[in-house]
Amino acid sequence: MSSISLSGVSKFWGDTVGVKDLSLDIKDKEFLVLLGPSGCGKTTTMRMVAGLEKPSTGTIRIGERDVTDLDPRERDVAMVFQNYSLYPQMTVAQNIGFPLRARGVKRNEQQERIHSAAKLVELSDYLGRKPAALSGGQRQRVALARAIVRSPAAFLMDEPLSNLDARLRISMRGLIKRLHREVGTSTIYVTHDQLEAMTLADRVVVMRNGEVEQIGTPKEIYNDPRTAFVAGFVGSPSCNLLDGKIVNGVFSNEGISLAAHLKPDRAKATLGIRPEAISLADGAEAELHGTVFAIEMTGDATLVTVSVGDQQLIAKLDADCTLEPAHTVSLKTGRRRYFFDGETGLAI
Amino acid sequence: MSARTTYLLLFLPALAMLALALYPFVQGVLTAFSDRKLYYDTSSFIGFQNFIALFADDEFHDSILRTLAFTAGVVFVQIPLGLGIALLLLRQSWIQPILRSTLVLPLLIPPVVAGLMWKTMMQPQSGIVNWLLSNVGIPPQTWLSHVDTALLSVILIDTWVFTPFAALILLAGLQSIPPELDEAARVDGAGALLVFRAIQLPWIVPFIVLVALFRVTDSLKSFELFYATTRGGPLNATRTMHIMAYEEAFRWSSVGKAMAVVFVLWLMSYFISMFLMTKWQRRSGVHHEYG
Amino acid sequence: MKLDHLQILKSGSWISAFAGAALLGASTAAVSQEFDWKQQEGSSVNVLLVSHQFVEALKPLVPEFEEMTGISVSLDVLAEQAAFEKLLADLSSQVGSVDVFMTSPLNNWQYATANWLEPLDEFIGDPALTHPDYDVGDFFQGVLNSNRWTRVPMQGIGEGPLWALPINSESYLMAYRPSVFKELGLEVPKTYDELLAIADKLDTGSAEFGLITRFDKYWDLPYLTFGTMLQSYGVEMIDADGNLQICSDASVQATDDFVTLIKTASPEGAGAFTWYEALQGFASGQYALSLNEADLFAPVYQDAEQSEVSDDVGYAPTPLGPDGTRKAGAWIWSMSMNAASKNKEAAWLFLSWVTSKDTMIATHLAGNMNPVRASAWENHEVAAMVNRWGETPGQYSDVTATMAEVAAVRFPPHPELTRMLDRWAQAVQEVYFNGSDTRTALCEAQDDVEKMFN
Amino acid sequence: MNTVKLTRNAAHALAQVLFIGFFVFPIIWIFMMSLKNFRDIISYPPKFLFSPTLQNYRETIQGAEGTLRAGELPEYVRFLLNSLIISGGAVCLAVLLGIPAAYALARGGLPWRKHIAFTFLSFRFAPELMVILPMYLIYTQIGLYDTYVGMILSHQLICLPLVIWIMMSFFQDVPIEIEEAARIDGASILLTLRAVILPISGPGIASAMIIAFIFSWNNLIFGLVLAGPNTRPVTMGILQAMTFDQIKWGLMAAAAMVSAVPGMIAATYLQRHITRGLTMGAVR
Repeated sequence: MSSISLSGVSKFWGDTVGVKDLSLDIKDKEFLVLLGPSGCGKTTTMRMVAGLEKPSTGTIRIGERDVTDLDPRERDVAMVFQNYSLYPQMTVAQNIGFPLRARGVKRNEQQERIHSAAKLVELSDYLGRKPAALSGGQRQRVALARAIVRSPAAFLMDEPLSNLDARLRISMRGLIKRLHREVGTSTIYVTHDQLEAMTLADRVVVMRNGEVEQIGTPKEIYNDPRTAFVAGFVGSPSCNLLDGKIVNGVFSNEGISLAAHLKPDRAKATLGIRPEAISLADGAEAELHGTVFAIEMTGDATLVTVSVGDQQLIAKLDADCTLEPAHTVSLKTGRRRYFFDGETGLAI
Repeated sequence: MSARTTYLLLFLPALAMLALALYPFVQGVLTAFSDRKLYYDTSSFIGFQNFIALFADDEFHDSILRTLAFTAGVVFVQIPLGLGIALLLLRQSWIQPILRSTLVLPLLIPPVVAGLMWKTMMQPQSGIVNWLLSNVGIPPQTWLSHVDTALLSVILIDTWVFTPFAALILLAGLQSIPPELDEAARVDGAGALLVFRAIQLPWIVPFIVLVALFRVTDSLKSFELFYATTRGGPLNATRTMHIMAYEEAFRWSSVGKAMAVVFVLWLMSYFISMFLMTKWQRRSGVHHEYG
Repeated sequence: MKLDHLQILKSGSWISAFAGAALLGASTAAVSQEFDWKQQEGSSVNVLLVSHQFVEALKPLVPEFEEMTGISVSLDVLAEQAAFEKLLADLSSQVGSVDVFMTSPLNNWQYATANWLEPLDEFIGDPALTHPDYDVGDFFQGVLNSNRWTRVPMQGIGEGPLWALPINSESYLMAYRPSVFKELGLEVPKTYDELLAIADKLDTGSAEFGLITRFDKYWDLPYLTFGTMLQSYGVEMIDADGNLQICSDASVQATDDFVTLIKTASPEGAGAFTWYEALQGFASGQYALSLNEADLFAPVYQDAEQSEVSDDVGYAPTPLGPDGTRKAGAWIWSMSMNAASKNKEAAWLFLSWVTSKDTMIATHLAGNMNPVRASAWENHEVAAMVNRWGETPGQYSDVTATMAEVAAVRFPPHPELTRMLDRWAQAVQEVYFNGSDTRTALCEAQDDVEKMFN
Repeated sequence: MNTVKLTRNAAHALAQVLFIGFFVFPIIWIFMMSLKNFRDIISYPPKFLFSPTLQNYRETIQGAEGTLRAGELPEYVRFLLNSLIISGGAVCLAVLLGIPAAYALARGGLPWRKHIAFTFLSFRFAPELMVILPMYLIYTQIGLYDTYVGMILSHQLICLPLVIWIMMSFFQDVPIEIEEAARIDGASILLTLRAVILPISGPGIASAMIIAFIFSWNNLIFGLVLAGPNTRPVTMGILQAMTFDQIKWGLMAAAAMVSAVPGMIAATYLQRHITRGLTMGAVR
């Protein structure tokens, strides 16, 4: 078990940029999630850590060792793939035991470790089966067991849950969380699902176009997005982003006028408001004015889409809200609102 | 040991094999530039003279044309026929497994033997083929023994020997079509003909090119069937390039000239198959969206 | 009565074809009493043979030789074409993996030019290596001497070193179906004119087709079957003055007549008939006449197991030419020794054993037709076997005897001869298939052949 | 509607009859020939009814009477064994050399990959005549002539390109992630190949082997020139039915029938693989 550090790592394929000048430290026993939309470079980053891709520049260390030029098998990391990547011709036990076999572990020690790994992922009854005879969730558990069986320096997980259905995903999430707590190995986890990131991570790295947007605990990422992109990507429903300008400490646009205390003037600015921070207002409290565009019931709340000027925003209101489309509404925002520079996207 | 080194090491034995094959190959090419006659001890380098003489020789032009005509005939008969057979075998029925195992049989008769057997079956006066035809009222044909029909007859024999090969590849191609594609088309109301034209045919284009690649290269250098049936005759009606080279070398001991002929033949094969290869690689892109 | 053959054969034109035949009998006289067959014990000999009745006859005898000499013999038997291809590969590589092989004068002119053949005279002359009973004078000298050549192109045949020893000979004759001729009320033709006159009637009886003959695109045509016709028309490839005769008037006449015959009396496809079609066609009973075919097809025709005509076949000499002459081609199967052989003494022991009187007779009795040794013809068992053949007893024997008188190799020794004759054959095929003008086609061939001499 | 269906079924039936007629009849005819004596074979009109004889098979397998030497295997049996050794050995060697090479070509990221692969394939279409005489010379000089080793080596010209080409396609079809998983699991390239890739491509290997075997088995020219009496393969054995003046059709047919047996067994047993192998892995 050890820390992992990337410094100045880039990956190019010709003119295409995969990852640009990335520096990152994963502490020992930390669960780090790389979060971002597809093509943001998160998977590439992880593959470079695994050794499946060679960085164009920069160095990668695992513990004290510089592993930049090492083969995957010399790096002592374990990886769980999105599509499981089980060996189809081997039984579950053989699949789990393969890393041990590759390292020349003694036969009876292999058996012992296979059984304890299988027990951890609750697969003890399936050891004799071939992968083709397993369900998706079971296959993913085999892949997990294959990763933990040899106590590697780090776990790498590449969207391991994305092929599972919603319910299974939740229970597997719990399993992964529990495994990490029990085994305590440093883990890099790649996902595009912000909820997975928020629930699993010690720290989240939000990436975009091959660069880091923000690194922080889930709380920091949610509460203090460093950029408009992060604000928009994290949270569900996602954060409303409204265009406008700041003049004399007031953010305004058609139908919008609200105080932006102490913020400098900007000809172009973006306002971020989380839907859950919006509530109905009347009179002087009102900061936004618009008409109801659409209404969706989710059971515990009502999502109301409101047209404000030529923009739209979503408000998460009480379940017993009685609004109808085409009603005019006035809204107020709580304190959880963010201002971003309209050009750079950075928080002001 | 780095991955690159490992791969190179894996590659080495086959490379050694290649070198082993390369030596006689290079010897052969060198001979093409000499005036070597087997029954003289000495031979000298004469540059491109063999080639110049060949290209000035009408018989060589004819043999190139014959070789190409044979190859074209083989490809244009065997691919549609093989495709037809593959479609026939695709249909589910009780007889299908039987048909499919009989399809392999011609591949198991060595071509040289198949050639001899067909020659006797096609014998105009005593062969079974003309006898069978006469029973259904078709007049006897001259088959291999007349200048007008000999090349066509060899193509026919080649078709018997190698169409199964084409049909098996094309059958595999048809079977590789994802069923949902076919089903979707049928749900959309497409008839068998439209399914074939719009779904099956485009899908198996890479397979067709693959068959063409194999059949073209093998037909260009086809030797054993000619050797067993006509040896280039009657007259010069089936004298392909490989047969011409064979006559020069083994009948007349003019190895230099023979090697020049096969060298030209090899170049033709090389460039034609290179052309087909690039076609194949481009066309197989079709599959990637499903891959 | 069988002695007649012997004399005719011995004094026949085999000899006259090759002037200056040298007799070698003298050397065999002075010989030590005890010949040591075991002198090469432990060595081995590789023999390359053409699949032929001779080989079938020889095979069972080989163990005797091995036992007698302690030499192990490896027989490699291949189909004719394959054997010559293989032989060429081996001889040209000069590594000597074949020690002894079957060949013919025509092939040997190429091999001798290349120094691939071992001259045999010294072996024959060495009493330590040749058994006293060998008696080289017992061979028909014309046949034997066709294997001598000085290696100067175009001349010197019958002179110079001996490159091979003959094992059998082949000439040409006509085979016919007596019942068909009787039915049609026709006489078996004695001249090509007579044959031409009845050509269109031959297929009007119970025979489906008129005549069959070998007619493919290679040198065999002007050398063997059609060659026999050409020579009876007075055509030889090169005349006494050394001029090519390929498109002489006589040659044009012979070619025209030949093509007319085929077009009239042979079925379509005749232009591609090899020995295989010729033998099989006549044996199947579909033809009235087989023209200028090999005399050693008779054993097949006579065998009821193999032939539909075993009780309905007669033999006649090949037709006479326009001025009443008859000449015929000849094929002489012989055996030679590879100059690159590493076991020449052992090879010679085998070669001399195969061509010895006793072995030759044993092979003839087992079906090796047309002896080349006088002693074999004198053997009564051999004579009795062939005497039964034909429409009337003795017919086959008489015909072969007649043909032996006129059979000869009448071609100039030259390494490129196969290519020249192939070119000639092509011209005849052009006349048949393309209807080319005979003289033009032949003269073009002659021009091409002329160039090959240089 | 019904008539349409009827016509279509009739068309299919007709197509099947033609198919059988063209592809199967010659085989049946050859088989019948193998049961006839020479006279029945050459007789015209052709005989469909005749009293069958096993003489041709007897002679094929035991050799002509009186030619069998004591303690020696009959000739044709030796040819069969020779071919089994040569073709079997050639295929095994080709697989042994070809699989690592194909794997390196498929996954090694070697520069000029496509060109190297194409060069290998190009040996398939080199006319045999081009190499056969130089090869004979070399073989006789270094003592490979008429040896099993020499024959097996020469058959690499047939087998190796086929094996490499087919196997390459199969290896490319194995999902790359499985291989990556193995590498991360700590397996060396060799272990990955042996324990992961080869078992997955088992059917591909089988079909490559069968196809290479059939092509090797049917080859004539190498056997004609490079094999001597000790290693003569079965194709040359079948041709021994050709004498200088006649072809012993019955013997040839019987020999051809016997020689097809090993291929028939292999092909029937592994027919699914043959189909897949012929497509060189293009079937996904």
